[in-house]
Amino acid sequence: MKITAAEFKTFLKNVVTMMEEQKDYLCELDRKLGDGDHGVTMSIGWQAVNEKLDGELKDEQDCAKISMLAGRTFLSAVGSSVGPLYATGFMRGAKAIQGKLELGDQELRDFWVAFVDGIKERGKAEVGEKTMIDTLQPAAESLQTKFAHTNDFVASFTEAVKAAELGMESTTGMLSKRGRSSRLGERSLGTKDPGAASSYMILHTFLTTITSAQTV
Amino acid sequence: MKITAAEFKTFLKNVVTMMEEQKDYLCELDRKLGDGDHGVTMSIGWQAVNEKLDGELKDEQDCAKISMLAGRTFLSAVGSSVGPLYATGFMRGAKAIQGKLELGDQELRDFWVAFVDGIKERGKAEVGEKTMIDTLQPAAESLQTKFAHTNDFVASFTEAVKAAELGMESTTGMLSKRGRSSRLGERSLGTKDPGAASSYMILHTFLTTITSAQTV
Amino acid sequence: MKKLINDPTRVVEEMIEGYIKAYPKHVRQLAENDRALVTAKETRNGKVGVLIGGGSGHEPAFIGYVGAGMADGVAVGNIFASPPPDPILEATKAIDKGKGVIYIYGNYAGDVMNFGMAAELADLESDIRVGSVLVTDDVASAPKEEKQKRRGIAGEFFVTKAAGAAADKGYNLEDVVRVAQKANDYTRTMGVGLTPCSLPQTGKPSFELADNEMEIGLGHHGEPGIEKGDLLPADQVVDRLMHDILIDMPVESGEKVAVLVNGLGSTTNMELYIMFRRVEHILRDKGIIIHRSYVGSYSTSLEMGGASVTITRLDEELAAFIDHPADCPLYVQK
Amino acid sequence: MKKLINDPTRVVEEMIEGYIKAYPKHVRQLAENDRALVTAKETRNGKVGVLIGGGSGHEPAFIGYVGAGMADGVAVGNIFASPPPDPILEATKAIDKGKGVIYIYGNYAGDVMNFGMAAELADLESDIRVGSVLVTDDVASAPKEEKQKRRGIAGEFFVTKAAGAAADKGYNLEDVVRVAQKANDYTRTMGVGLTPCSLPQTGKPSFELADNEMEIGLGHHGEPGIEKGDLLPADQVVDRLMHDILIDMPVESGEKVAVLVNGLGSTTNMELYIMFRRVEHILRDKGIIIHRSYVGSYSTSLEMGGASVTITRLDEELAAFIDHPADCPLYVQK
Ligand SMILES: Nc1ncnc2c1ncn2[C@@H]1O[C@H](COP(=O)(O)OP(=O)(O)O)[C@@H](O)[C@H]1O
Ligand SMILES: Nc1ncnc2c1ncn2[C@@H]1O[C@H](COP(=O)(O)OP(=O)(O)O)[C@@H](O)[C@H]1O
Ligand SMILES: [Mg+2]
Ligand SMILES: [Mg+2]
Ligand SMILES: [Mg+2]
Ligand SMILES: [Mg+2]
Repeated sequence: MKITAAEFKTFLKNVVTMMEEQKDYLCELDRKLGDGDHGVTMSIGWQAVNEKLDGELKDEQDCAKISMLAGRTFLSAVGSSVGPLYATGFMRGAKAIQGKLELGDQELRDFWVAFVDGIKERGKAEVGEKTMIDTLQPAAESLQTKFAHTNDFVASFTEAVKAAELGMESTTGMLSKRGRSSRLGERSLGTKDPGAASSYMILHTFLTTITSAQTV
Repeated sequence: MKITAAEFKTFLKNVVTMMEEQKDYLCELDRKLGDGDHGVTMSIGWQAVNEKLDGELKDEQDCAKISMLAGRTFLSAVGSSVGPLYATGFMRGAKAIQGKLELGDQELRDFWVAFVDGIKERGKAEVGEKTMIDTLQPAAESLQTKFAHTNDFVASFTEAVKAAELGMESTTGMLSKRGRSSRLGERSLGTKDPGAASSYMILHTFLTTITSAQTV
Repeated sequence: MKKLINDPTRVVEEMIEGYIKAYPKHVRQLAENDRALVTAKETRNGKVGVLIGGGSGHEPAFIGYVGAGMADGVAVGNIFASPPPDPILEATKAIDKGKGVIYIYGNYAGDVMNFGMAAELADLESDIRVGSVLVTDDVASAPKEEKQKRRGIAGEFFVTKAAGAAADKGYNLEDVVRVAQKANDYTRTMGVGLTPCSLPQTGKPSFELADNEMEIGLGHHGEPGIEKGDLLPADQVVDRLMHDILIDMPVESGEKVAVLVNGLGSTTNMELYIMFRRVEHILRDKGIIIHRSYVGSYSTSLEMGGASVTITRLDEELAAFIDHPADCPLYVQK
Repeated sequence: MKKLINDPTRVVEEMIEGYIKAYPKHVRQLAENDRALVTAKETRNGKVGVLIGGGSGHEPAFIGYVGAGMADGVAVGNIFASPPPDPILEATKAIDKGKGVIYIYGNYAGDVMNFGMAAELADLESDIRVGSVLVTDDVASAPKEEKQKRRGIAGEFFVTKAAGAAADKGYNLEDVVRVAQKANDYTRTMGVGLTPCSLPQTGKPSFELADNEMEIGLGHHGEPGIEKGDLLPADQVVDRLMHDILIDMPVESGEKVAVLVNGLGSTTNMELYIMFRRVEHILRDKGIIIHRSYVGSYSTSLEMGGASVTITRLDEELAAFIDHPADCPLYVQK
């Protein structure tokens, strides 16, 4: 498969739309566990990215530059916890695909592995601490394993999104160890982590974008 | 008829009890027209009077001294608008019955006429301005007229309380001109003035106290 | 409504106790009357004494404004109720240094009667000269022709500031009264309420408003305002308040003013700065110069939600007094 | 919940605009980044720069504490969200006078990452030395053995005060960091929530509590606390808070402390003084000396109802810094 810069931008646009729809739901999760703003933060960040997509990035054909600016824009717009986390993801992903006008299977794999590694490094969270890492790490692991056997990105990423979903769901039963919710103790049980949810949504949106792009 | 100091104190005690019962109602009226505290203020003031009745005034046999200290105590405890008003009433009333150990018809008439005159002088309100004067002035006028013909305090005061009730009721339809509610304009229509209500209650309590005292 | 209190009948006593203990170097309670507080530093000999006061529930007003450059004493009433004459009189005696005392208080029936009685007693019993200035800054509370009927709200801060500075500079009683009266004449306030407060003893809200309503021109005890209206965006609310203020007291381009955007209790600083921003736009457009700004909760109504805007015109004399330093427990200016 | 705002997505911008216009002699906005504010008076040459910041919604913290004797600059985030590295970095460059800059901020994942990235960039890009002190005063947020995991709440005021005074006295970066770290080590806070706040953009309450409930040990962004309990009288609430604080940080008879009773937004001064009164009783009973008291809304959570108590132990050095004068738009001390 091949992804063009236009398709990469479609992915980002789809995330923008999706975050607007999921904003209230993400705030609701964060109200139970944290300070209730996760949806607002994601919305502010992605709206800023959207402005760049419609402006500076309108004619940009370099996927790496698009991802880099998306990351930097997101960070400058929101700060917060997820600013540095997602921004690092997109910026590290960008570095992994530097200079690429189109992304083939290998580049796409490298992008997402670097994306997840960057977030892990920035936040220093481990699986089981009730964060977005519970979504992202199983996804990256599944992607790497499957891709090593098949070299087929779409098939591997489809598996990765399934692993991400399981990971996300698993946070419901976890005691929080990181971020605001870590002070809740027992009271953190029973609610899904908002960052685990938003990161699943991003992965899932990428999958639907490239699969619908492929059928075109 | 004759009122002893003990009966005068019973009257004050009855007002104490009655104000506790009417506290919420008086606050409710004041919430609509003013700052919602008239019941609280009356309660604080009369509780302070009650303490004196149980203490310093326990063995006091001089009606004037009782009334004077009741007025001064009420004032020191509440301030507010009604502090100076009711306090002046009781203190001027006291002056009218100076040195009296028992109050006959004439003294009782003089007491209440002085009571109302004192309040009028202090507050400078006129009938029709939606204040306690709308209760008190008709009462005092009726008392004076009837007493001039009959020299019978109980009969005259019974009439006076009826006039007071009519006066109090008339405030419902009035535009306020004095005190906090005067800023309301049209919105002051339809609610009874709290001070008109509390002053009616005081007069009415005096009537029931002396009539039940009489039958004993 | 929920409150962090103990016995509702003792909130004022307990507040005063806490306040005195928090600022022992600034204020003390008089032995003669526990509702009379005066500056711990003793009023300077030969200085006119400045006495303020009124009901409780407006904190930081009035207790917070006793200190250098402001008031020398304060008489503390029950919640939303004028203090009786006793504490006023005792504070008067404590702060009079032979040059007389000025009473500054809001124009409410209760305060007029109680401060009036105290002034009479101060003269008769103690031969103390008392001058009184009644604050009447609330535009919404009576038409312009009847300014003397208007009630006093947040603008009392500026009147106290001017009188406090004048007294501190050694003005005599007549002049302190003249300055305070001028400050009052040059001051207009108008407010808006969003959510009610409740008295500790009743727990009942002072008024009721739907979620999309606001009360325009309300009093600072939760007295109903002049009208209910739809809740509008902050800029439109400020436009309305400023319009009514400037119609009532025209200010020329090039004139200096002091501005106070006052929160009524539960309104956040964030909202107050958003409102101030609009006040600044309006004044700048008219060429009016903001000499000094005050934004915050200077005079509250317990936990009421809402805000008021106060504008004071400043001539040379008043401008200097507004800039005069002050050192009170709840208001310090360098 | 009702708010006096315009566009909910622009509240922070409009607040900053109003704030800057209200205090033009005190603070200015950097041309490089509109979320970076610095002292208008320019940091003194040779002085260590003090930089504070965090999410908005805590006003007067943090914007109100830029000024002489306190911070030189502040980075302003969205509501309850750490600022990104850009404004932190720009403010750092503006206030560095060759002697380095100290970052003081609350220990939250977001702040740690954003301030951490900014510190790295300041070093790499601009060769500015940065020292960081993370405030961890909230007793309720982690057990004693994990103090480094605790979040920062109202106690940040004292840490900023100590660092600001040390920098003002000419201490070098290492010493300012040492002082700030000591102030943090000597500071404990615990809070209680009664009513929630709501973000302007969602309008939804941050938590739900029944009319007879309170949230003990809640965070100052409306994060749920450690437990819900029955709403108790103020004295019992204070007893609980003080108990937890003094178990965590024993204070000996004869030691000096600074006290802060902080309102979270809609809690009245009256309630705070009632609470302070009880704090004073408890400390007096233990022979602990209150060196200085602060009672008011120093660090809020929008319009949340509730309060916190902060105790800072004072050695000679810290006592002198607490007494050091300050002149900020929202906090002045003589
Ligand atoms: N150290 C970390 N590593 C990975 N994810 C984290 C970390 N800290 C917080 N998060 C994620 O951030 C989410 C909260 O994001 P958000 O509400 O936007 O930020 P904030 O906590 O600053 O309000 C959490 O649900 C969690 O998934
Ligand atoms: N000048 C006046 N003359 C007579 N009665 C007055 C006057 N001003 C106010 N009142 C009475 O006082 C009542 C209000 O009392 P209260 O609520 O206790 O005092 P406040 O208005 O100080 O809160 C009014 O209902 C009115 O009857
Ligand atoms: Mg959050
Ligand atoms: Mg009343
Ligand atoms: Mg009242
Ligand atoms: Mg947040």
